[in-house]
Parts: sequence; C-alpha cells; structure tokens
Amino acid sequence: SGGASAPAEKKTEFSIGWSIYAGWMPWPYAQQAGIVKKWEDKYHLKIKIVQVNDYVESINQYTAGKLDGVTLANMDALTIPAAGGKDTTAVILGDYSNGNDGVLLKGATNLSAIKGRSVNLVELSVSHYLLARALEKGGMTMTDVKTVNTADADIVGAFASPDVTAAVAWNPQLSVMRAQPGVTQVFSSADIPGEILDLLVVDSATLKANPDLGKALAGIWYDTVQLMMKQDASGKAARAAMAKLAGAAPETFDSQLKTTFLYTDPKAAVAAAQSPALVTTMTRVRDFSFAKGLFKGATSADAVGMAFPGGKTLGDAQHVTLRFDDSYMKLAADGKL
Amino acid sequence: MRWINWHLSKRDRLIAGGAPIVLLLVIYLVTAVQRHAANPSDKILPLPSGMAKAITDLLTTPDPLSGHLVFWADTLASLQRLGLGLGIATLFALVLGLLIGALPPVRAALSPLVTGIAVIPPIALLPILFIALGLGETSKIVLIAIGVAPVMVRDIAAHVGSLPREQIIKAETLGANSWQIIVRVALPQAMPRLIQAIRLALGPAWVFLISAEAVASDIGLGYRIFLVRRYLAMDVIIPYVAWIALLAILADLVLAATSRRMFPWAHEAAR
Amino acid sequence: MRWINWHLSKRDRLIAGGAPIVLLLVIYLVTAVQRHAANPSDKILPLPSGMAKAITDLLTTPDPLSGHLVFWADTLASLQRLGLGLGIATLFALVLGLLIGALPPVRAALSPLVTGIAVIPPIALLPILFIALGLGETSKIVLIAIGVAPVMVRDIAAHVGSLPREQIIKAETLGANSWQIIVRVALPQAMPRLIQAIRLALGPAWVFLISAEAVASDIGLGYRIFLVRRYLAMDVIIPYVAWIALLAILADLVLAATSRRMFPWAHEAAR
Amino acid sequence: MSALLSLRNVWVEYGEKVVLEKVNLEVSEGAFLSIIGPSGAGKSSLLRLILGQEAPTRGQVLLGGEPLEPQCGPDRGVVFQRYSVFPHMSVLGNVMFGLECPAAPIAARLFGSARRKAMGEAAAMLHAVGLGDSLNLYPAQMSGGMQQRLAIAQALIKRPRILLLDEPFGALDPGIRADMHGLITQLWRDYGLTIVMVTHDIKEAFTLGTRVLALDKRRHDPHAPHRYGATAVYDLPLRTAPAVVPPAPPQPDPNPLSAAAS
Amino acid sequence: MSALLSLRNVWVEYGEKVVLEKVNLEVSEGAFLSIIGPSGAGKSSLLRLILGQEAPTRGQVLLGGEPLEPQCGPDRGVVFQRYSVFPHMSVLGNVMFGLECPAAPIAARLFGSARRKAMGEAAAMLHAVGLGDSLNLYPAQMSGGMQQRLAIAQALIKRPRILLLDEPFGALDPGIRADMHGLITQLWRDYGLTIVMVTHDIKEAFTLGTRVLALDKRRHDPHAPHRYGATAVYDLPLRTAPAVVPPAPPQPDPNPLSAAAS
Ligand SMILES: Nc1ncnc2c1ncn2[C@@H]1O[C@H](COP(=O)(O)OP(=O)(O)OP(=O)(O)O)[C@@H](O)[C@H]1O
Ligand SMILES: Nc1ncnc2c1ncn2[C@@H]1O[C@H](COP(=O)(O)OP(=O)(O)OP(=O)(O)O)[C@@H](O)[C@H]1O
Ligand SMILES: [Mg+2]
Ligand SMILES: [Mg+2]
Repeated sequence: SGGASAPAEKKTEFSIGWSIYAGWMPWPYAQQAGIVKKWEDKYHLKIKIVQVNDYVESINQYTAGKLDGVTLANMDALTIPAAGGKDTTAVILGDYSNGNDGVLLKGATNLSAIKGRSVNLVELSVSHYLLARALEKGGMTMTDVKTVNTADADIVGAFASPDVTAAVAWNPQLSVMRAQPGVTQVFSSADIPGEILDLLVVDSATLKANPDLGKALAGIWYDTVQLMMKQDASGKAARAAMAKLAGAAPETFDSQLKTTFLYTDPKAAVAAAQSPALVTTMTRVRDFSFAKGLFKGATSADAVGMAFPGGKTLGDAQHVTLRFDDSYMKLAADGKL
Repeated sequence: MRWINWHLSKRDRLIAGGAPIVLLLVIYLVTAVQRHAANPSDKILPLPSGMAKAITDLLTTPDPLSGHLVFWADTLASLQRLGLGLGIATLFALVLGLLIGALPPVRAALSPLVTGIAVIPPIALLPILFIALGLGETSKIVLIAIGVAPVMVRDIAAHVGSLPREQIIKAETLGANSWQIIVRVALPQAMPRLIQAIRLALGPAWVFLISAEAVASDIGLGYRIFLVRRYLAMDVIIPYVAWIALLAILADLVLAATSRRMFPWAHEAAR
Repeated sequence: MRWINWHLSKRDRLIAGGAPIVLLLVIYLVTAVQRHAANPSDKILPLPSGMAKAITDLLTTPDPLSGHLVFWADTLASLQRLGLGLGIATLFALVLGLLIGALPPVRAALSPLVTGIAVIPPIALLPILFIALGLGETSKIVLIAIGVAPVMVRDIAAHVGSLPREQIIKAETLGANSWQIIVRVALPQAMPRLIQAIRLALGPAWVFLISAEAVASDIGLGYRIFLVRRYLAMDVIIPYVAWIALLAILADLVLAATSRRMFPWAHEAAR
Repeated sequence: MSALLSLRNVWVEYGEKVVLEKVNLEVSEGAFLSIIGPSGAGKSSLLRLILGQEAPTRGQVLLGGEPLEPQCGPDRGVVFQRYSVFPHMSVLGNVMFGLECPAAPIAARLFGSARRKAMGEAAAMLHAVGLGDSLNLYPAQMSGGMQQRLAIAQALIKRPRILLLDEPFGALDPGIRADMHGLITQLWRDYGLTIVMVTHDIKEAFTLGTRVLALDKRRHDPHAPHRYGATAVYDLPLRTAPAVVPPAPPQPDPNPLSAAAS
Repeated sequence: MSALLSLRNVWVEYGEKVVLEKVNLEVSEGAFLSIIGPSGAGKSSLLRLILGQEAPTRGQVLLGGEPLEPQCGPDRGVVFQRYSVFPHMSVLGNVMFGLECPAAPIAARLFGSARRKAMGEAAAMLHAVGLGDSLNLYPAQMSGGMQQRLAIAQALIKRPRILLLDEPFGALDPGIRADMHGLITQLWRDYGLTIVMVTHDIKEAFTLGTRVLALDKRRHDPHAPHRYGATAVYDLPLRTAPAVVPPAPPQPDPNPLSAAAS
C-alpha cells in the first residue's frame, strides 16, 4: 500500500493505468506500436500499460497502490490520491483541455439561460469545476442551478432524454451530445485555457527509488506524441489506430485532438510547469475542491501541500503530497534520455 | 447426537450465528489498524472512529436540496424507490406468475417473452429507458422493477405450475372455473412462495437501485455512495453499505415473520 | 374448454409464443423508422441496416490486443468469465445450500452470514473488490459469484430444509448418518432445484458481468457495450444485447432439457 | 335404459407398459359400481379416465352418449386414493369451497347470510363424517383418517352426478367406516347418484355395490410382464339401481372391538 | 424379562389439544403389539414418540432401560401411514439404500461385487412383496399399493430390532395382504423382531399380534372436545413371544374374490 512514508524498493516491473480520453490515447498506442518496448529495453525495466474502463476506478486503483502510475486530471490528482495521503508526483504534463470539456444547453444559445435549470454532470469532477468557473464568469453562483450527478458512461443517453436540458461533459461524450439538434455549447474549457490539465502521475516513493521509470515514461510519451502529430501518413496511421482503440471514428478523434492542447514539445511542457500560472490554477482548483468538501475533514484549503518546480509550495509545506516535477520533461527537452 | 438432529437452543443459535460476523469484524479491525499504522491517512479501510465522524457529519448536515438531514433524506429517497420498484415487481410476479403458471395458453404466449426479458441485462439498454421514461424517478423505479420482476415471475410461475394436478382436478370437480382456481387454489398457495421470492429479490433490488442512482440522481443512498466513490471515501461508503444491509435484514426478518403468521399451513411440517 | 385445461399443440405454442415477440419487433421498427424520418442521424433507435453494418464491422475487424475478430473475442472472454462465475456460485450454492438446509448447527452458524452477504449490494463495494483482487479476471469472476451465489444458496437451503421430515427419519432408520443423508437424500433432490436456480441466476449473472466489464476490462461484451455507450452507438449495443439474450436463452433451454433428462422423477406429476 | 357412462375398447398404456387393455364397460345411471382387483391392476387409472384427467391411448369414453371432454366438471366428484385436500384451507374452508364456487363466480367467496348458510351446511356435513370438532384445523394438523374423511365430506357436499371413490375408507377404523357406509348409501339413494368405488375390502364391495367389477390380467407373459394389461375379469350384477329397489343401509357394528376380540 | 420399550405416564399435547394422556406401556423384546383405535385417537403420534421423531410433552420413553434420545437410529424401522419412499430413487435404489448405508459410510454407495450382492438381496425382497417386475420404476410411476409395498420392503430389508408399522397393509388387496402377513410373520419369527403395528383391520390385529392395545378417549367433554386425550382402554395379551410359542403363519385365501362373492 502506498503511503508517503512507505519505503519503496527498487524494482523492474511497473504498471501504469489509463482510461479512454483523447489526451491519453498515446499510451496504449505506444504499447501497440512497440515504443514502450524500445524504452523498456533501454532502461531494462518492464512497463505494463493497463486499461481501466472506468476512470474513477483507475484512480482508486492507483490510490490503493495497485498501480504505480495513472493518467488523470489535475483536480482529481489533488482530491483523490493527494488528499488521501498518497505522495504523488506528476511526471508528465501532457495536455490541457482546450475545448474538450463544455457546458451544453438545449434550446438556448447563451450561458445566462442556464439559470434555474437542472444540470446533469459528473459531480465533483472537472465538469463540476468547469461549471463553477462558467457561472463565475457569467456573474452567477452555484446556487443558481441544480446539479444532478450523472455517470459519464450514461450521460450521452441521459442527454438524449427530453427532460434533460443542460449538461456538462467531456470528450468523447461531449461531441456526441453536441451533435444533437438544438444543442449549443455555451461555455468550454477553451474559455479557461490551461486550467484543466491532464497528467501522468507516479507514486513519489516508487519514482524516487526508480528514477529510470520517469525517464522511460518521458521517452515513451514524447516519442509517441511527436509521431502522432506528424502530418504525414505515419502520423495519420497512428491517429487512426488511437481512434480505433478509443472506439471512435478517425474523424471524431481528430476533432477531439483539435480541442486538446497537447504539449508535443517538452520545452513547452517545462515552461508550463514552471509558469506561475500553474500555481494560480492549482489555487483555484483546491479552493473549489475545499469548498466542495473534497478535502475530507480538513479545516482549511491549506491542508494538502503541493510542491512546484523551483521549490515553490502551496498549502501545508510539511505534508506535501502532490509534486509537479519537471525534471524528466527537461531531460527530454535536452535530449538526455 | 447426529448433526442432522442437533437443534440448538435459541441462545446457542444467536451465539453461533453471531460468531462468524464478529470474526469478520475483528479481521476488518485488525487489518484497518495495521494499514493506519503504516499510513495514518489511509482511505481504503477506515477506522470506526473515522466512519463515526463521517456519518455524524451526514447526520447533522442538512441536504441543500430538501433541507432534511442528508442521511435521512438519502434513506427516505432510496426506500421510496425501492419500495415502489419492488412493489411493482411483486404485483407483476403475482399476476403474471399466476397466469403463466396456471393457464397453458398464457404460458405458451408469455413465457418465451418473460424468459427473453429475464435474460436481457437491463443496464445495457439504459439509453432506451431514458428516452422512454425520462431521467426522473420513473426510470429508477422501472429499472428496479425490470431488474427483479422476471426472476420473480418465473419463480412463481414454476411454483404454481408444479401444484399437484390432483388439486386442480379436485377444484374442477367442486365446480371451480379457471378464475376461481386461480384466486382460491393457486393464489393462496403462491403467497408464501411470493414472500420467499421477495426476500430473495431484496439483494438484487438494492443492486439495481444503486445502479439507477449511480446513473443519474441527486439524492439517495446509492447516489451518495457513487458520489463519494470519486474520492474513495470508504468512511462514508462502508457505513452506508452497513445501513443498507441492516435495512434489508430487517425487511427480511419482517417478511419471514409475516409469512409464518399469515400462512401457518405452509410452515407446519407435513404429516 | 376451460383455459386451465387448454393445452396447445406444439405448433400453436410456437405461434402463441412468437406473436408477442414479433409484435415488439414491429413496434420497434415502426418507431425507429419514424424517428429516422424526423432525424436521419438518430442514434437511439438504429435501423436494422445500421445494426447489420455495425456488427459486420465487428465481425470482420480483428481485435488489436488478441488478433481475434472483435465480436468473437468479446463473446469468448465474456462467456469464460460468466461460466467461471456461475460455476463457482453453483458450487457454493450446492455445498452451502445443502449444509445450511440439512444441518441445524450449520444453519445457525452460517445463515445470518449468508443473509448478510445476500443483502449487501456488491456493486457498492466494487472499489474494495477491485483493490483486494486486482483488475484481472479474478475480480470479475468474483463479482459474478458474489452477486448470484447468495440467492442461490438461500434458495437451495430453503428447498433442502423443506424436504419432508419423514424422509430424514426414514433414512435414519435405514442406518444413514448425516453425511449419507446429505449425499443420498438431500443432494439428488436438490439437483433439479439447483438447475432451476441456475436458470433464474442467468439474468442477474449477465448484469454483474456487464457491470464488472464496465469498470475494468479491455475485452468482453460488457466492455464493448460500455465503450460505445460514450458515443451512444445503439447500433452496436442493441445487437450485442440481442446476442447476449440469445446466448442466455440457449443456456436456459439446455438447462431445462438437462433437468428433464437427468431427473425424470422430478418432472413427472406426482400421483 | 341407456348407459350414463360407457367405455368402448379402452386401452391405457404408459410407454411400453400396457396397464389396461380392451376394457368395455357400460354404467347405467344410479348404479353403485364396486371395482376390485390386485394392487397395480389399473383401478386408479380407470378412475382417472372417467375423471377426464387422462385420455385413453386407444378407445373411447362416453358420458351421456357424448365423447368425454378431456377435462373434469362439477358433474363428477372424486375422493382420490391419497387423501388430497387443499393444504391452505381450514377443514371448514375445504368443504365450503364446493359451495362457494357455483354461487360466487367472480368473488369465489360468499359473504353475509349466504356465507352463514354455506357454513352451516358444511359444518353439518363435517359433523356427519365425525369432524365436527375440527372445523378450524388445517389438514396438516389432522391424522390420516381425518384427512380422508375431510376429502369424503368435500366430495359429498356437492352431490355430484357421478361420484368416483378410490379406496375412500382405507384409513378408517371399523366404527367410523360403518358410519361412512351409512352416509354414502343414504346420499346415493336420496339423490340418485351414480357411484364408482375402488376398494380392497371385498365385503364392502359386495355390501355397498349394485355391481362388482374385478380388474385383473387375463394373460401374463413372465418374460415381459408389462406386455399385457388388466381388463374386467368378473362383472357381477348384484341388484338393480336404487330407484327401483333401494338397498338396505348397512348396519354399523356398535362395538367392533368387543365383537372382534371375542 | 425386562421391557425393551417402556412409556411412563406419557402425554402428547399440540398446543391446547391433549392427544394422549397418561399412557403407560411396557413392550417386551420379541412382542408383536397391534394397536387399534378410532381415527384421530393418537396412534400415529404414539409411533412418532417411539421413533424419536417427537418428544412427549410429559412423561418418559425408555428404550432398553435408557431414556430415548430424541433421534432415530437403525435399531428401529418404520413404515409410515402415507407410504413415504424416496421419490428420486428407483424401486431397487430405495431398497438398496438401507444396505448401502452401513456398508459404505463415506461413499454411501456400493460398488462391484458388494453392490451386486446388495442388489440381489434387495431384488429378492422386492420379489417377496410382489414388485419383482418393477425394479426400475420411480415411485411416481407406481400405484398406491405398490408404493406401500415398496415401503414395507425398504423397512424389512434392514431387519430392525423394533419395527414400527402404521397401517402398512391399508392399500393392499386381500391376496397380496395375505402374502405380506406371511412375510412379516416369518421375519418376525426368524429374527426375533419386536413389532408395533397400527391397523384398522381388527382381524389382522388379532391374527398377527401377540398383544392388542386399544387407544381411545376415556372421558369426553362435549363442550371442549380437545380437553381430554386418548389412553390405553384395552390391553389384551394373546400369546407369548414367538421364541416360546411361534404363532402359526396365517393362511392366505387363494382366491379372495370367489370367497367373498359366494
Ligand atoms: N400439529 C398438530 N396440531 C394440532 N393437532 C394435531 C397436530 N398433529 C396431530 N394433531 C392431532 O392429534 C390427533 C392424533 O393424531 P394421529 O395422527 O396420532 O391419529 P391416529 O390415531 O393415527 O389417526 P388415524 O387412524 O386417522 O391415522 C388428531 O386428533 C390430530 O388432530
Ligand atoms: N407414469 C407411469 N409410468 C409407468 N407406469 C405407470 C405410470 N403410472 C402408473 N403406472 C402403472 O400403471 C399401473 C396401474 O396403476 P394404478 O394406480 O391404476 O393401479 P391400482 O389398480 O390403482 O393399484 P392400487 O390398488 O395399488 O392403488 C401400475 O402398474 C403402475 O406401475
Ligand atoms: Mg390405486
Ligand atoms: Mg394415523
């Protein structure tokens, strides 16, 4: 079980969980295309890429110590493993949602029409956060709407029901829902760029004992994203394969990629990790989470400590459980992997 | 004394029945304490103190929607859905089970359909349910009913169908028509089995209730469980599940007692 | 002819049984055509052509992981899990059901525990299950087993417990000890009921299988259904559900025939 | 006088096994037919045929000249060999059921004064079979003989045109058996019933019946015992129907024990 | 000679209802006790007591001087009033079961030559009760009398020390009944069994038994019929145990039909 204090031993076999989301499809593709194998051989270790169909369950499995790393959003990294006392390090800042999350209304084209409606969304998720930010920007508060928790697998079906008129969702569901007649996207993550981040996190103790794991993961990641972003046949084939793995048509997948700001260049990722905007974002996220009671039993938003590149911290510096580590991305940027 | 004849006293039965449950609780406690020694903020196996605190919170916090205390509001909402869903399923089981079991033409016409519905996993077709019934209470209640009714219908139909043929003949010689045989011969003899079927359906009914509340809801025990699952708050989930189990066991005991009281003839050993 | 005596010929039974199913299909078709007339890209009620196309795709595309064709790979994976889960549940039902039903001390010790497990909705404890057993096959099989076994155990136990007391006494006068009574008197008479219990458990077993595959899996009928649910691809979901229903109905028929063939004494009307 | 019930060349077979073969029988209205024969000869099977519970493999059963419908109606009453009463009804309820069915086609229950009248009638019949003290028991709380008497009371209260009795007095002691004989004879005479009774008590068969039919195998193949079935080997007419010459009611022995012990 | 079985001031009550009161009975080894009495008197209840199936409300049942354990063992054999055989076993299987249990404590089945020997023994017993042609039938495929004979064969094959028979020949025709009488008497004599038999046939009670016990109510309260129970009203010793004077086997009537019809 993964506690911050648990001494991790050196090992050679690791498992990384992923679930279906446009920004995370490079992982299974890397395995399929042999990129994982290449980096495994280089660092003499084994990395199992494990699909977990249910996103929440993949995080739970990581928190419970059954996975060494997992793909997740910044907010969930904070509220689930980190708030649960599991010392977690974000190794890769993969992308930010640039329209992959959105607020949809039926029969209205303006955000202000949301007032008084029931909004279906996955409560306490980034959708909830997005809704809060949307309301804030529209001069409203959370009390102006009523939220109905809706499972992400069922939200498309639910939105097809006539009595559901407002919803917040992410891709791929979002694009299907938006395609319904009479539906307008009135707010999206493109309106708050860089706030919804998608990360690859690894258990801090494991990483400390096995720094090669971080290097291999960074190697795999940048190899893969650089391949998929090529505008030639090989890039197209890679994207088509990813679409298939996600159960989507290639065109749908491409359109989802358009609303995903992928940090294909490690330098950009390092810059984003070092930027003070990250601290601002995380402050917003944790204030929202604390207000929603996601820091179980804590008396203040400072209960969970976060560390950023360059020694900056946020919250309880004595109990840092979420670390943004840019060193592996930097190695990639410097070509030293 | 052969085991088969070894009837325990009431006291011994309580002790024997309690022992494995207490043992499981002790195993849980020991494991939880160990985990907490390793990681004081372990979420997976919360300590009783943590659970008490979490539940106290829910017992004292009013639900923003209804103004009632969260815990009771959840309980009430879930029990209402469960009661309606099980009630509808019971009604179907009784009516269809009797007709299918007693009347060969109805059996021929409906039993393939019921078998078909029984084997279609309803959660796979949720979107169709949403379109037809919306996302409100109806679809939750219908999901429970569709989930448990087919098993109950088939159980009652099989039971009625296996009533001794002599009883039917006897009733016919006494001037009973099909309807009278159904209401006076088949129905009363199906009742104890119906109660047994409800008892067996309680577990699956909770499963479907929780699934329904997980899909789309803003109140209910299943809603809360799936909501807090997002941050692995086992300190809420475990007491909620224990509470569900307690409610279900109470219902089970009440049903068993009702059957013994209302249908004494079904519980006397035949002579 | 009274309805209660109106036994249809085999042909008439087929017609009567087929009619409501055909009717439902027609209603579906009409509704689907109407919806497509209003919105040609309607996803919720796909036309047969659309479903045929979607399934042909799955029937011709190899699965990237296993290299087998997706449809068959899914079917195989699911059937394997289902078979193992149901098999384990059946074994439990038989062993525990016999012991609880026949031996009062075992009943006293285990029946509260079994009732407790029966009423705890296993999906509420999914996180614990996956954490304890990992994301592999074990946890899926165990979910199915935990989901259906308690109902089966209680059913068999109730059946064995209601065997006429005279039979037990008779066996004892013939020199049988508890073990011999269990294997020679209780077990064979529990077998037809066990088969009936498996038939009734098939539906719930698929529900649990699909729930398990929805959470953690990369292959299987339930996985595929939940995967494409994100795109509301009813053109895949409906054929998959129909395929599940077909498999389950086949299993049901095979079980019913097995019971009639292996336990003829249980199917002759008592004289 | 035309026959009320006729069996024409009737065969009953279970798979390979021939149980009854070439049974020809004409039962006239008002007859009291006793059927005797060894265990397993097919006596109960014959009753099941007349009841419409089973159809013959070959041949025809005619009731009032019409082929028998394969279902049973209120014109026939039955006491099965294994006293089959409704386990979920009290003693009184079991007997009242036959009165309630024709009177209340929809509710299947009587209320108010009609109910009280039916209760009185049922209680009187139960007194006649000696169950006056057990009106509220359930069948499972009664002894074998009491259940048998309940089944008799249940069948008799309907006064069916044809009454089929399968060893109806087998579980009764001599005293009560004699009372039952008296009761049956009286009802048979008063209502002109037609009775077919299977019994193992030869004396009973001859005292009560106007005609005695013996079923047995005529032929026996020791290597294939199932090959031949039973048929009527004796058919002894004793008296004519009661309308013409009412049979004397049998005199029950007031103290069977002392008589036998002496 | 000390009693094998003694009942000391035994009462049986069901709730308010007193069924047996103050029953005192000593049965010596080797006795053949016939019990008679009206329907519902408590004869079957008495057998259930001796069987250990039920405990007396008051009083004591002693077996060989020891208080009876509340469970039944292979020293006692029983034929219940309602022929209770195992519905899932064939005729042969039903009878073999009693041979298999003691011989195969774990497998509960015999194999090879032991099995063939048991089959032979069981088949012989079934021939003796006239079921030699029905070895492979299931009970549901048999007539009432055939099931009763199966139950008799099942109990007899064990040659139990105490044999309890509850109207064992009720469903049999006179011919087969006489065969059964011969069979029982012979086994009783050959193996020195102790037999307690309930019957309604007074003649049978007196021909077979060495002692006849009549159960009936001594007192009767017409306003509260359940208040008083039955007890032994007659207890007639007829002969001593067979070891001393073996009773003559009854002579079965070769043609009961002609005898009765004459
Ligand atoms: N569970 C019970 N509750 C109430 N009364 C009961 C119960 N079981 C038996 N009795 C009563 O006990 C009495 C004796 O029953 P038992 O079966 O011993 O009679 P019996 O002498 O064998 O009669 P029969 O000759 O008809 O078989 C009956 O009057 C019956 O009503
Ligand atoms: N389902 C069946 N399969 C095979 N044989 C059967 C079946 N039902 C009855 N039989 C046979 O039919 C024969 C006649 O049975 P029936 O019950 O009519 O006899 P019975 O004359 O009433 O005998 P009893 O006097 O013993 O009651 C028996 O030999 C029995 O084995
Ligand atoms: Mg018969
Ligand atoms: Mg009796």
